[in-house]
Amino acid sequence: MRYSGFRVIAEALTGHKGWKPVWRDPAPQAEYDYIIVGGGGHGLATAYYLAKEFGQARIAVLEKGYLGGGNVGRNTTIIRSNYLLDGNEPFYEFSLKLWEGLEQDFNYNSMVSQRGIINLIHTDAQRDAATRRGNAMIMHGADARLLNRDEVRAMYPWLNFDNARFPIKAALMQPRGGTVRHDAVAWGYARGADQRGVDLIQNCEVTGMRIENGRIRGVETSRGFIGAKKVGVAVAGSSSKVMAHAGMRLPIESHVLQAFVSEGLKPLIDGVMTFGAGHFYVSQSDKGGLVFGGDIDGYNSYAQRGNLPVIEDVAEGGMALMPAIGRVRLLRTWGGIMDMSMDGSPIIDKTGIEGLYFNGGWCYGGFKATPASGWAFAHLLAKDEPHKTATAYRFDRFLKGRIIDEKGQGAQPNLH
Amino acid sequence: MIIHHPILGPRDAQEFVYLGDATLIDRPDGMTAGVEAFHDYLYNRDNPAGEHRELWYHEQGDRSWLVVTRNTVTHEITKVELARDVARARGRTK
Amino acid sequence: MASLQAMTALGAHGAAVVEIGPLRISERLDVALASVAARRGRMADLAKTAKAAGIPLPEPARHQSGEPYSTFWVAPEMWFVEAPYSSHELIADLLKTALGDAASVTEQTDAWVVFDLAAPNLSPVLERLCNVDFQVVAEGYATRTVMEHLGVYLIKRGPGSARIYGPRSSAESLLHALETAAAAAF
Amino acid sequence: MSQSHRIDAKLAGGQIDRTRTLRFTFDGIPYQGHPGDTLASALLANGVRLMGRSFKYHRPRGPISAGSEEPNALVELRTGGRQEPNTRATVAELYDGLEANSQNRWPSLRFDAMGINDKLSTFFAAGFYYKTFMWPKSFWEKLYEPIIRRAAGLGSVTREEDPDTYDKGFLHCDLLVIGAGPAGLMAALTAGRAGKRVILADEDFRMGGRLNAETFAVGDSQGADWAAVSVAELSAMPNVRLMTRTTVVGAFDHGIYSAVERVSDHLLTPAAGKPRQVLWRIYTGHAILAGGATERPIAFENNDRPGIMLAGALRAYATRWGVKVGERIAVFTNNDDGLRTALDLQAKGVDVVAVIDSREGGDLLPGIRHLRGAEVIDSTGSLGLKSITVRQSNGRSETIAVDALGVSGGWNPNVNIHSHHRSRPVYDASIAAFVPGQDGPQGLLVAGAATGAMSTHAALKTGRDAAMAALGLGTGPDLPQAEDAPVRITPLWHVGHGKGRAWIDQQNDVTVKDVKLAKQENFTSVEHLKRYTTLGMATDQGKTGNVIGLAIMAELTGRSIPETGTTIYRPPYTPVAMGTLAGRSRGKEFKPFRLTPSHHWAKEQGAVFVEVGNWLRTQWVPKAGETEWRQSVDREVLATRKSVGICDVTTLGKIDIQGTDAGAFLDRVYANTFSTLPVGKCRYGLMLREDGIVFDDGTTARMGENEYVMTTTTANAVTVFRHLEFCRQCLWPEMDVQLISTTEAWAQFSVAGPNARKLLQKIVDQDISDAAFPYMGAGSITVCGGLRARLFRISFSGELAYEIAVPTRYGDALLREMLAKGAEYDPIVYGTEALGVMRIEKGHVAGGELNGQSTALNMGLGKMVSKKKDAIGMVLSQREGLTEESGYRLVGVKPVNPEAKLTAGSHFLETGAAAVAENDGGWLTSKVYSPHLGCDIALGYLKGGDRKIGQRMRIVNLLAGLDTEVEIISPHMFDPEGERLRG
Repeated sequence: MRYSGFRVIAEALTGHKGWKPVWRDPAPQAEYDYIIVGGGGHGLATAYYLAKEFGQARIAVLEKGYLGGGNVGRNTTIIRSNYLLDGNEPFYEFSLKLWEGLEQDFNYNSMVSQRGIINLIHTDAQRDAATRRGNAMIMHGADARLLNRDEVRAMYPWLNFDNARFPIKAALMQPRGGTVRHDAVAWGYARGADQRGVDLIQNCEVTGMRIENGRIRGVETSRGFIGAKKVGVAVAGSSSKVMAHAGMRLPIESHVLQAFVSEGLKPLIDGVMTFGAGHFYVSQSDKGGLVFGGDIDGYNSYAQRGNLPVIEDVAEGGMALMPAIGRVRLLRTWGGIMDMSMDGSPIIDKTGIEGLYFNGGWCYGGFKATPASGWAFAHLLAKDEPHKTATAYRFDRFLKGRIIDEKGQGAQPNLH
Repeated sequence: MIIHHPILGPRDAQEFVYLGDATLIDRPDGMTAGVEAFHDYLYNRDNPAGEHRELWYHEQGDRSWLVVTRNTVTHEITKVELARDVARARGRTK
Repeated sequence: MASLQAMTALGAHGAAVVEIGPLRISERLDVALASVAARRGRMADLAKTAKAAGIPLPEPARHQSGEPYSTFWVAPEMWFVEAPYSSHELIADLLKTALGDAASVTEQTDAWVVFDLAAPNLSPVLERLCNVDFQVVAEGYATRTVMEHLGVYLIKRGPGSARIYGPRSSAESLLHALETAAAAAF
Repeated sequence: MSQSHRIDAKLAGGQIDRTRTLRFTFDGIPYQGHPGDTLASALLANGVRLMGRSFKYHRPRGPISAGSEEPNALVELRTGGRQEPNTRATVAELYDGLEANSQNRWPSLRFDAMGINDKLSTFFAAGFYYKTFMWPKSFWEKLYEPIIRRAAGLGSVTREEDPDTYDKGFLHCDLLVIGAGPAGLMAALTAGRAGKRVILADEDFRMGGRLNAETFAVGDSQGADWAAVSVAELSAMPNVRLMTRTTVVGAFDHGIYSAVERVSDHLLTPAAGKPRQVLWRIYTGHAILAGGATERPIAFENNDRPGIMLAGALRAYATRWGVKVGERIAVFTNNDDGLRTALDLQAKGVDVVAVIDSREGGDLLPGIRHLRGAEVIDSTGSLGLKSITVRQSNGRSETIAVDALGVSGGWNPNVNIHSHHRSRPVYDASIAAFVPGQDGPQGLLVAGAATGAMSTHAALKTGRDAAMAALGLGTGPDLPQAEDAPVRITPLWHVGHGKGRAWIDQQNDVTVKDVKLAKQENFTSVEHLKRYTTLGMATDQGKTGNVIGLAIMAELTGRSIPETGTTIYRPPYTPVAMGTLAGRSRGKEFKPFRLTPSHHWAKEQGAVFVEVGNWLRTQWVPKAGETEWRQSVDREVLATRKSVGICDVTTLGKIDIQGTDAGAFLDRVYANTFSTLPVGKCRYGLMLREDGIVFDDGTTARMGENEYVMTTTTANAVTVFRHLEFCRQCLWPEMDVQLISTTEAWAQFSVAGPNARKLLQKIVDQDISDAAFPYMGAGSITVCGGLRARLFRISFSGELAYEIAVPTRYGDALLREMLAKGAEYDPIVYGTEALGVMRIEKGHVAGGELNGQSTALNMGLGKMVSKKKDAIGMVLSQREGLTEESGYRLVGVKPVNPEAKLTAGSHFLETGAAAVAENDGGWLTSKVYSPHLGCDIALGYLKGGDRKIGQRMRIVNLLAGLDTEVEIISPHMFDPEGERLRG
């Protein structure tokens, strides 16, 4: 069924009787050509593009819980392509371009809203780094602007300009950055994949992998063995657990990242903003809540919850930047598990096991990467070749010293 | 979180800086081991969901490096040792 | 001995004294300080020479007073030794001579600003500043802790008496934190 | 008509002080109330039922509760910088002069233009926006979303800074008791009498919990009086801390809880020096959750009109506040507790016209019209309830005129805090509600109604028993006599009838229809239900609505309620002000300042300061007549190179390294060798991370056989020290090495320029001629007639230069002394800008080059990495990706046209090459104006740069539209042979 304004009106006038399920609940078949492990954003996008762009059939997505229950449903909804390094920027720009046509492509309004993102600058060194980055972005075909203090002030006059410990000096802006209604991304991809015959199988946890003479044969699940020619794993937050079924150790640590939303407020912040002198980034949802976050808690964790020090640290950053929100109330906090890679950049690659493919290590970057990650992973699965924007995301880059370290923090995941 | 420091007793985890898996103690010898050994040492992790031995530094305390055994699912801490003792026990010398 | 005039951590030429309600904050300029760390495997030797020189080496998290030397534990086999500045400005040299090659000694006097806190009950102000159960810990308890993002040493000298060693360069920020906490507490 | 709805004191005195009057305004209209009132109780006392509008349909709303679960009665409290949005009128404590305004309405609360949404509601079904607004593509940001954003949101935020302050603190106890109702009080009494350290916290401004809202007895006194006596006993115990107005909002690992104390919210403004609120981190041995239970409504059509309330709330307003919400009141219930409401109200002279009891059979209440097997199916009254339609057991409908209706669908235990570690509540059919499950937070017990034990006796008993269990007490106090009525309930979640809307989540306007649509579209998991319909995502977090929603979903899917499951509560329990979480870390106090020894001198001179981490460093020192910063910086550079300049370098990290293995240790942590360094000499050291990337650099001096002093960059002082401790304790524990930071113990100045030695010789007591103190010499000296000091002959500027250090307290005086004694050489003090100019002229790497992404090879320092020894980073620095000839190399850059300007961060391009990534040659890391070369100069990382010296290229800054022809030169742009610094 196709969604449209006319359909909404027609259904409204006939008591909404005609709306169909957005996806089926099929029973798993004995075998598929492709099994995608993980029914989060990346897994659903991979299945969608495999079916739509690469003409593949007999595809299943196995999700241990409910569709979109992973990080796609627990993030701060920001999209951007303001990366520095050659290994990253083409990929994230590809992703942003896919976002720009996504809703029309899968006929679901996920509220892709390009209201702009600014990274605030507080020191000359930050300005130099932003200049380097902004130029790299433009050279890769993205958009970037350097705003001076007055331009930032004109945008948000109520930020702390006059009593700041670390004064705002400028900002790097990407006008095409913005936010997306995160759940709707998962639902849109799920609906699109389902319509193209992909079996979306919920409450189906992968408990093992059947590997014979170095080749994948299928996966053991809580709903029995399911055969497959190729298996793609996209399970942010569980990468090490799932790949351990194939005997692999990964250059990844799992950490908890907390996110926060305030009570609903009349419009205050139009775009997305990141504080450059503390750990705080913020936007305002269409419902009116301030959606914000900061650093990961910093220790290995699979508990989808965080601790108080980071909550305080984020609030301190928020108040230092926006002294007017002292009486705005934090409504809810939650935690997502980030698979933090050793250089802060992701992996989309084959493995030592024929027919087994891996997609993970997204650190904070997972949500904005969803469309390109799905496309590039589908490309790798279908063609056994990396997509041209994802050639750097290899396992062996650590061995060869071709690390993609945007922050320059080295092999310490909790610093990326 | 609360870390029961072997010398100082219960201390708030806020006083500590986290490094990562305690296998970082097992640094290969640079004169004999090559790139592969160092690559595995520095980059690859078990990253278990469950018991994890990890390094914490008491920066706002007595500057001891500790090896903390903590469950990454429940955050329960079952053992805390001085990293120096662990390193010695693993035969690290000059 | 030197012709130069000393400046305090607060940028003055005399010790600061601040009173907020029942609390009295006194800056101390008359404390010489040095770190003493046992060389590896030389703890027994150090204990001997320290005893001979009348330098206490208290247990972890403890401060022990003496004449002229008082000491508090800062790290495994490492202590901070206090002495009167007037007589022990060269405290590091004096300790090196006294302790020989069993210890590594480093002057710390000017790395810190020292505030003595006095009030009938210090808990109401300290509970707003640091995660130390001041009411419960024993006299002579010495610990490193954090106050408003600053790493400090806190020594309990009595239910209403404490000494704080704070980073010298942040003396003004630390004093400000003590003052605002006191105003809120009392 | 002032307080027209206050019940006669003789019938219901309530816990208000009727002898005192408080004045307040709502939407500008003046009203009166009494101490002990909340804003809601005072407004109801004045006959005001309409207090807000709903989020989506802008339906007129009044309070449904008397507590923090309130979804409807949200107001903007206070004005100016203190204006706070979304404050619950039901918990806002009344004070004299209180100003409140309604929100999310225009032009007025009674007439709200957005009320049109209610008429169009059929078009606004759950998730409708996911299905439209997609064409034309560009209209989303331009048209649809701006309209949606303007309409959305609840209260509005001030743009002014919050004038109030906030504190944080730490508390410690053996037992934290959360909630001071009968269970909490009994737990606190048990622990307190046993001498344990107890903290008893309650969100209310009066302890007692439901006892304050009930009429039955505890022991031989009224429940509220028993509570008051118990509180009095507890307050006399030195080991017990009573915290009213304190909400425990979060449970964290290992017995740590966060609590918000509202110190001043019941005052017009906080007292001088006092915070508005305090965030307490409470460190507990054990905790007991005695948070009671929250009543839930029954969904029926138009069940959201002002005047329709939870039955227990009607009872609370009458008993605690002496307020009758209406003149003619009915009660709709599926359980016995609803009957208690009817009886209590009747006893207070309120006209209870009917009790609509959905349960068949059973006894009838005496003296009240008690309809069994009946249901309320609809209501009328746009701005306030006028009548209800009742369907009786015989199927006949009847309209009853009432202006207030109490609804009781049963009580939900407040499991919230118990779920903060993701423990799932379990369904207890006997009370038709979820109770705490297993694996709650370590050390947290639950007591009273929060466990589903709903009677007063059960509350007292479980409270005592929990305290005994938590603290391992053998005995506890005897329990006072109290009612022990069983829970009698027949679940009824919604009244199935007709086409109208029956509300589940009143704030977000989620109705039974929306749940049905979610089911129809296969959003059947509770998480999908929540996310698709927004059920439970409003400011009340679904405290009254969630269970109804999932019960209806269970009904629709044919699954049981346990199978359907529930979403879990997340912190905080109730919303927390951002200011409270930030505490004092705001404005200039966001981070502490670090001041250099020369700060006060520089301030006298009107120096300009710059933030370097937490340090404030002198950036330049303007002289009279200098109007533009470059004038000052150029002068400082020229004067230094011509004669002598002084710069405060105290911020560089200093680490004292001693022990018989100190030299060998340094060989391991530095890429180059230090064990061979003679005593009395210093050497430049390069420190790598294990991954082979440059970590830090600095000079390290050997002060004695077993004693070195290491300097680090300002930025890395802390991380280098941490790293050295890691190496010392974890990698090579058998080495004899001791470390201590001395960064702040010494005031250190760089003295640079041709006359540096001449000036210093006037300060230093001993001979520092080139012979006596050669290049790279280091040692302890004395100055000014005996003051201990340290001297290092090192240069960052390329000049003959020294760094001299004295005990910090003498730093200010030493600077003044050097300026005075050296006056004949016209010494100047230079700041970080001139420092940068001179180091870049000289080609020394610093911040821009030490970016955590560059190797020694990139910096042209590849030879410093010794392969003859095992040092951190040596092996991995040899990986192929880090050693390519075509990799980045440090180069110097100057514009072909000396007038042309360069910008750091610009990228290299070959002449004629298009500005696209494939042609990107690298970037400028640092740029300054060199007064000596008379043009901008820069350092940069250029691919294969070492082979491009002398070539011409372009550097482009696409952000500024700059495209400049430059010459690639050696990074050593000034005195490359280094004659000056050896002079």
